[in-house]
Amino acid sequence: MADPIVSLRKIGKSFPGVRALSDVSFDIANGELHAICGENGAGKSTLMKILSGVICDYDGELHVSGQKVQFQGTRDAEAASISIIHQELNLVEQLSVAANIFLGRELRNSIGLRSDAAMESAAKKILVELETDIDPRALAGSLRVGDQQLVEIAKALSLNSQILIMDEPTSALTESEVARLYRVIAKLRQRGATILYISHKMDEVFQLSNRITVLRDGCFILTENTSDTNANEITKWMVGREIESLDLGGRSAPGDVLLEVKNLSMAWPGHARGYRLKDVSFHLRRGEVLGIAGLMGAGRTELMECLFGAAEHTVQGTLLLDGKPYSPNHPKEACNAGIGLVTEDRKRLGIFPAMNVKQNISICSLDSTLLAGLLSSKLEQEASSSMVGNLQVKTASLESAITSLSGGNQQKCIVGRWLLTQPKILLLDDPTRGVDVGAKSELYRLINKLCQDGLGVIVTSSELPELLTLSDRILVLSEGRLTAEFRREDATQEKIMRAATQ
Amino acid sequence: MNQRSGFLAKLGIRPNEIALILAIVAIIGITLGADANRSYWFQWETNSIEIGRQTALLGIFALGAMMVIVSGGIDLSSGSMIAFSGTVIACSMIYLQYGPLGSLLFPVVVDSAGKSIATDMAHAGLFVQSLVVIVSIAMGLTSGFFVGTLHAWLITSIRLPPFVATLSTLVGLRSMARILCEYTTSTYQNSKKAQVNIDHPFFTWLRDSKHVYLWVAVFFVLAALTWVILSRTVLGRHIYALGGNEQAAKLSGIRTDRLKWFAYVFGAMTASLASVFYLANEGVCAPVNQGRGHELNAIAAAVVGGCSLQGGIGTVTGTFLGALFLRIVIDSVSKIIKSGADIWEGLIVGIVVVLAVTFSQLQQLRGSGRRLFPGALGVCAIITLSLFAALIAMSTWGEKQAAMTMIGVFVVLFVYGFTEKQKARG
Amino acid sequence: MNQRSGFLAKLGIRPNEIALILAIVAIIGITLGADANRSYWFQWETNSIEIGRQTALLGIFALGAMMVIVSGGIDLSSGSMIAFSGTVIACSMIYLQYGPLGSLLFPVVVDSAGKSIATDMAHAGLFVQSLVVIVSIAMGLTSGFFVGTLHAWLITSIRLPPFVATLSTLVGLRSMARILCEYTTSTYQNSKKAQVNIDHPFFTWLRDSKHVYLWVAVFFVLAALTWVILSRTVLGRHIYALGGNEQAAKLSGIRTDRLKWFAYVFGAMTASLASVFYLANEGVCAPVNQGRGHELNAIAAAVVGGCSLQGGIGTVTGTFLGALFLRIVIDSVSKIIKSGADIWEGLIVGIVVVLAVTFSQLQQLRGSGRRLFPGALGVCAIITLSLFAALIAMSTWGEKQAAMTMIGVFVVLFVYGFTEKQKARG
Amino acid sequence: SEKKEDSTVGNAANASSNAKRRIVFVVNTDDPFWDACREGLKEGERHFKLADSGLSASMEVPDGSIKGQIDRLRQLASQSDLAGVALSAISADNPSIAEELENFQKKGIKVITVDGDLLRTKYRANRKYYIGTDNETAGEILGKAAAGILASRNKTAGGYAQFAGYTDNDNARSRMDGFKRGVGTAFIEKDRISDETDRTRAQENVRNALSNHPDLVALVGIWAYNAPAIARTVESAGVKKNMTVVTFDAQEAAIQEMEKGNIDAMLVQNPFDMGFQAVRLLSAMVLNNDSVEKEMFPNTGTDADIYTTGLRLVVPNSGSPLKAEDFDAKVVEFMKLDDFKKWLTKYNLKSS
Ligand SMILES: Nc1ncnc2c1ncn2[C@@H]1O[C@H](COP(=O)(O)OP(=O)(O)OP(=O)(O)O)[C@@H](O)[C@H]1O
Ligand SMILES: Nc1ncnc2c1ncn2[C@@H]1O[C@H](COP(=O)(O)OP(=O)(O)OP(=O)(O)O)[C@@H](O)[C@H]1O
Ligand SMILES: [Mg+2]
Ligand SMILES: [Mg+2]
Repeated sequence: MADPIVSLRKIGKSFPGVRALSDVSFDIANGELHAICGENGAGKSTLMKILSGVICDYDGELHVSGQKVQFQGTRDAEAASISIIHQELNLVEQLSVAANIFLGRELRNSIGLRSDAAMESAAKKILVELETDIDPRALAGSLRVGDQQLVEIAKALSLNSQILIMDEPTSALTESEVARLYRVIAKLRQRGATILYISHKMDEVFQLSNRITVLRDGCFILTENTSDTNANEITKWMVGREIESLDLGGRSAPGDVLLEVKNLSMAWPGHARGYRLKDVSFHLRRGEVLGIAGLMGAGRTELMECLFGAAEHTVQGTLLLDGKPYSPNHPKEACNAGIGLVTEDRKRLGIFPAMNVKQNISICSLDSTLLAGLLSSKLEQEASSSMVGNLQVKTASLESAITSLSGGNQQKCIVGRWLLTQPKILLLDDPTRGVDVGAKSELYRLINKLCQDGLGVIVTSSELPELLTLSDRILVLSEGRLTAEFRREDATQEKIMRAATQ
Repeated sequence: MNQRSGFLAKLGIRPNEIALILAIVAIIGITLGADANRSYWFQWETNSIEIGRQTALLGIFALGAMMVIVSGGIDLSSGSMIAFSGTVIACSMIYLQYGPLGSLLFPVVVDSAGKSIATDMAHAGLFVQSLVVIVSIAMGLTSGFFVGTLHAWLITSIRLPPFVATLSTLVGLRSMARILCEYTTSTYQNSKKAQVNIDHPFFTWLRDSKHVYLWVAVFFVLAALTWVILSRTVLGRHIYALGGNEQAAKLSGIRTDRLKWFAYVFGAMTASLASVFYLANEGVCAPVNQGRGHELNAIAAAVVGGCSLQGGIGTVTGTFLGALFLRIVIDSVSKIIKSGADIWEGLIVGIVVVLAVTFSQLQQLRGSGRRLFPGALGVCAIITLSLFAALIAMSTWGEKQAAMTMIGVFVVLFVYGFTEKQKARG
Repeated sequence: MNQRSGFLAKLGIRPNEIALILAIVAIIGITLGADANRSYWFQWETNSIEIGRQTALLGIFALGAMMVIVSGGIDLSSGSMIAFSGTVIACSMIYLQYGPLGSLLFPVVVDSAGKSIATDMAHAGLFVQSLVVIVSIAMGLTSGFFVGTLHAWLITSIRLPPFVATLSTLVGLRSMARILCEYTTSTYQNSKKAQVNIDHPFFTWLRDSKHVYLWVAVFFVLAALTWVILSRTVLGRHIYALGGNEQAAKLSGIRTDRLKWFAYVFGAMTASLASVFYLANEGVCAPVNQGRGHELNAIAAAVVGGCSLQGGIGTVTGTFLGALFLRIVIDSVSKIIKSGADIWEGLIVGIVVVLAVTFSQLQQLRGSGRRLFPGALGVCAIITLSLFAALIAMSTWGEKQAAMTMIGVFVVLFVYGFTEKQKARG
Repeated sequence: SEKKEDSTVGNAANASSNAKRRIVFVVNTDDPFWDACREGLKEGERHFKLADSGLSASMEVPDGSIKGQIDRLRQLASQSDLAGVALSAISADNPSIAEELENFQKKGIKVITVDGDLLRTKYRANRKYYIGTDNETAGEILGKAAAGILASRNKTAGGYAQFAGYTDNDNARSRMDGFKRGVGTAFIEKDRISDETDRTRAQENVRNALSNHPDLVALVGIWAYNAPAIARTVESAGVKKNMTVVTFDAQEAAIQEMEKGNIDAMLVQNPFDMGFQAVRLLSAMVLNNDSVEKEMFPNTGTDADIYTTGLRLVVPNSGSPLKAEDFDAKVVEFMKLDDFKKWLTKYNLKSS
């Protein structure tokens, strides 16, 4: 193997309470695509933050193309031709797409003033390369999660650096967009760029990477040539135990109708299409998992929000819950009616950063922790610890800050939050985004169990295989319209994609 | 200390609160030392009465400010609210006495000399007196409720930023109070007045330093109540959630609008409760400048007590200690600097607030391993600090000393900054 | 209107700015109609001069406030900064005249009558005069630089929330100014003074209404400069980014600390620039209450001009119009309500600020099909509004009219709320 | 040294070092008016050798709100080295202030009022003596002066406006009422405008008054800083020739404006003397030598407890229609500007 372009030597990093990394040492060869796998909280992002100069105080040494480096900030890293796509979105919503792409590296004109025109055209080029039609002048805030993610990617590409780090770049992308990204990656590698790629999606990892490095609990486990290994082996290394293959069969036949949706529509003022949802009708049975497929922007989130009474526009159509009419105007009413929603955008809509793990889990079910009208910390403790147990959340303690948990573990806390409310219907909007394999299978099993207890579950996902394993029926949305419905037996990825794009 | 903090932590007392307690003790100690006539020792009674009075006066609506801040908002209007509610109370009393009802409550009687006189407040029966007071104070509190509602409505329905909404009531309410005052006096006492004297026996009684314990009691009860709400009820937990992440709170099925309503009403009503004591304390209702700027003291108390203006963080204990701390500092300044203390007060309060807040987050500062005087900004900061030190020294001792101070401070800080830099390097 | 806005949009003028322009025109129209002696018409010259003077006075440091707000911070200290910098200027002038250098600059000369007198400022040569003024103003601006640095340091290195940092300077600087003033006067004019009279010919010249064009010119130049910085330079772009999402800005390798430094220094220095005109305008340096509370006017101007206190949003044009708007409103109030206008001013400013900000976001309000008077809060809000309307009506016309107003407003709003509710249902 | 003495903490230091007993003068707000008074205080302290009898005199300057003055009194009450208090009451009939003074007396601390008295009908007993001038008479005199000037400019009717920090503050109100009486019913009071002591506002107010009431013939400055505010605005509006400007107190700026001919008459109190006499009286009361009290308060009856410090009516050096003989010399001293300035320089004062 050629001498490595990046080599990590005994890298260690600890945050108050947690040791995120300890003596991680491995090499990254020039021009390879190096995948890094690990459970939530394994330390992947932390390592990448170190490598890209976001975290500057750490133990150990970092060598880039031969010589030792000690980055004082992201600028230094960029100078060393390292750029990163962060796991969490980091855009300035008030600024245009172009402005975001060139933030910190603005182009100047002859007399040293900023030249927006130049930046816009340059941005346009990159976006075209990404095969999207995002308008460089559009405000970043007006884009959807998916498009925002693409802007992040464009931003990283615009540096066209030698070493590109991608921390779960596809977590918010749908198949078609992922496919585009692959093509871009291919181009980059022709240019001879080195790519570090983090993902929880095994198929991606195996499709793209030359070599795979596995981290567990902040420790280096091993580096393997992709060709010499397989998914099960890697997951085994990640989790540190066998994951018995999921068989979600043996689920009792769906019961009577729980939720009935009759031509639900939602207006969308000031947009060509005019609506976000149009005449969507379906039903959900007790003990059934209803999957909703669709491209990014198909309106899955909106649909969920309508059912949860959180829609920001007026909604037409009728909903029947247990045969009774049900028109929620506020999430509270949805909760009372026994519906829970695990939101899509964890960072923005999920966690309470100022609260600890316990409080984050118990927030929705406080009424059940009352003693004589007052909160009982004991009951609260019990409730949340039970969830932390069931979902195997990796946390120092119930009192540690939620922000100190890794993305995936935060997600588990939020699922737990809703399970505590013992809902009749659980709406999961992309629940496994950024959740590791182990946790995923736990979630699957959990969902399964819930259904057996007669819960109705509606789940969206950016991963079709997930939907196919999970759901009894799959609805397909396309541009806010319901275009197809499949039973699990006769659903295939091809059929679904066709319906989603018609 | 660690041991203690561990123990106190069990009582739910946070490190910055311990810091405050220590600071308070320290200041009392210093004052005892520096005050030539040891009045904290020889006149501890009068002193504690005065500090108690002042702390209650500030603390009551500081609690309100804290509630609003924790819910993720800010209330700039409490100073004007005090003036407004005070005016409402005063005007209701005038109305009850001189308005249409007056003749009923205060009948014209015939005195010993046989000539008929109208009974005035002082000579009215206890029943009438208390009736008047109760009704008027009720009116004041009601006005608080409505102003709070207005805030909540402007913020939730009109979507004004809290700063803007309460900024406009800050200017609006005071002028409203003046209008009301002039109207009532000119209509019912047929002489337009910008101030109304409060000679009602109840307020006189309340003002008497023998009854200050009542002020403190009210403050304590309110504090206890607030504490229960915030740390033992669902409502309180939801308010923390609201302050922490509003959208998430809404999507967790929390009625955020109602919470805001509660928070702002609480803020405004504590202000109107405070106004009762302001009236008693000053014996006058002066819409023009009563409580003017005091909202900042309240916010300062809350912040010194550890509230985060981002919302979601803050405790009753902290706010309580914050208010006490500020009052004691102000008092001790006037004890130590015997005459002309007033021109120093602001400066010292300012410095003390900075120190308090800094101290409360010393851990994070240490932890973050960031430099205190980084780069060019650091150098300029050092120069700034030495200049201000010099300015203070100059006006205390004179110019030579000032020069020396400046050089001294500069050298010390510069050396510190330098070593710090070396550390960062190595 | 749409057409126009389309056209103006090309000029980079935003809808809320158009709204402001229209509002300004409207108010002028109303004043022309309501003001019995049509002074806007017959005395348009004096009026425009005065409005120009006032707008410049406010606008200069409103621009600073805007810069700080856009960068995601807030500066509560500008009022005190004006007093402090003013004091620094005044004290430097005293020092140069009566201090050790005095004898050089102001030699003792022999007058016609043959007896020797010390030249005073008025009789000193133009060179000396301008030297004194330039040096002093330079000192003032420098003090602004240092205070700004202090703010930036407290916020970036000590990690104080901007609100707290500038709150402490709000109280601290004023008292510092008083100390400095008393020290300088008592040392160099051996009589302790609470304020210093500004009799320097330059300031007298500047005060003259014939030279107000200069004030306006300075304001315009500063505005133009700020505009270039914010919308044509990288620095400006970074400031918007900082205000919009600090985290993202950091991760893009932007030196956020330096940006904050710039923003706060800009804020403080505009305040000290304003202080020059304050001195000229009031002809005295009065640390006790010069510019007291004016920081709020500046912030109000910025907010009315469309700045978001969350940061990242705000324009020079907006702030400019905001300042002009506020000044014109205040002026027209006093034109329309002939006598006793002062008690109404606050109320009207408050209402106007609310309306302006509401108007600027009418689109969003419409768009989101949210109700204006939802549920219990809505009902209480309606009651509140009718009560306040009644209060105003009462003090303008009397009690019967008040009752009618109250009922009227209540019915109207209630009906509106009801229909709204029906719409939301259907 | 001299300067040392003056600087704030200077006497803070020597107050605390050798535990003196203090005579404290609590004023209403920080205003140049009190600079002269402070000088008088210092002069008195020197002249009556307070140091020898273990006394010191100092001035307390609250923030101008009623609460400010009350708090300051309470703070003093909680200090044990207090011998005497002189107070310029910010509000004459404020019960809290009255009670605090009562408490002082109960503790055996000597209490007098200076410049601003308590409501004599109600709180006469709450202070022993009053030193100062009756604001109402002062106002009346200025009113007479104004009437005289107006007459000389053959203005027989018209309106006037009065400007003050707070139009309902006691000294402001009595001055205004006094003026109203003095100037007579021929002239109508158009407006009383308050500026909350904000000088920018003060100037605006004058401007607005001018444009709102075209029939104004006279402007009255009630508080010290209103004088320059009026004078300058009148000058820049170019209406000086048909506008009569009369003001209270003589700020540095006001004096200059009178020199420029922008002010027609100033009614000047004597804060310096107030300070001086306050020290004299209080020290005497503390060291209970009655001779001084007898000397200062010879007469008996209703005004047995009032010592009037001089009033001065200052007019421009030339061209003033007013004559000394028009005014009762016992009540007010008629002065040309130059004589007045001489007097100021004698005590190295800038303002009065
Ligand atoms: N800012 C922080 N403060 C405290 N602890 C942190 C912080 N960031 C990360 N951690 C901890 O470091 C560990 C590694 O976090 P990291 O985000 O690197 O995990 P990850 O592998 O990226 O997980 P995921 O796949 O969910 O993104 C986790 O245990 C997390 O709790
Ligand atoms: N913030 C936004 N501003 C403008 N349009 C939006 C916004 N968010 C969503 N949309 C539009 O609403 C529709 C639904 O978007 P949304 O992202 O909710 O779809 P989705 O199916 O939930 O996609 P995903 O859940 O994968 O992000 C899309 O057509 C999108 O263009
Ligand atoms: Mg990660
Ligand atoms: Mg979605």
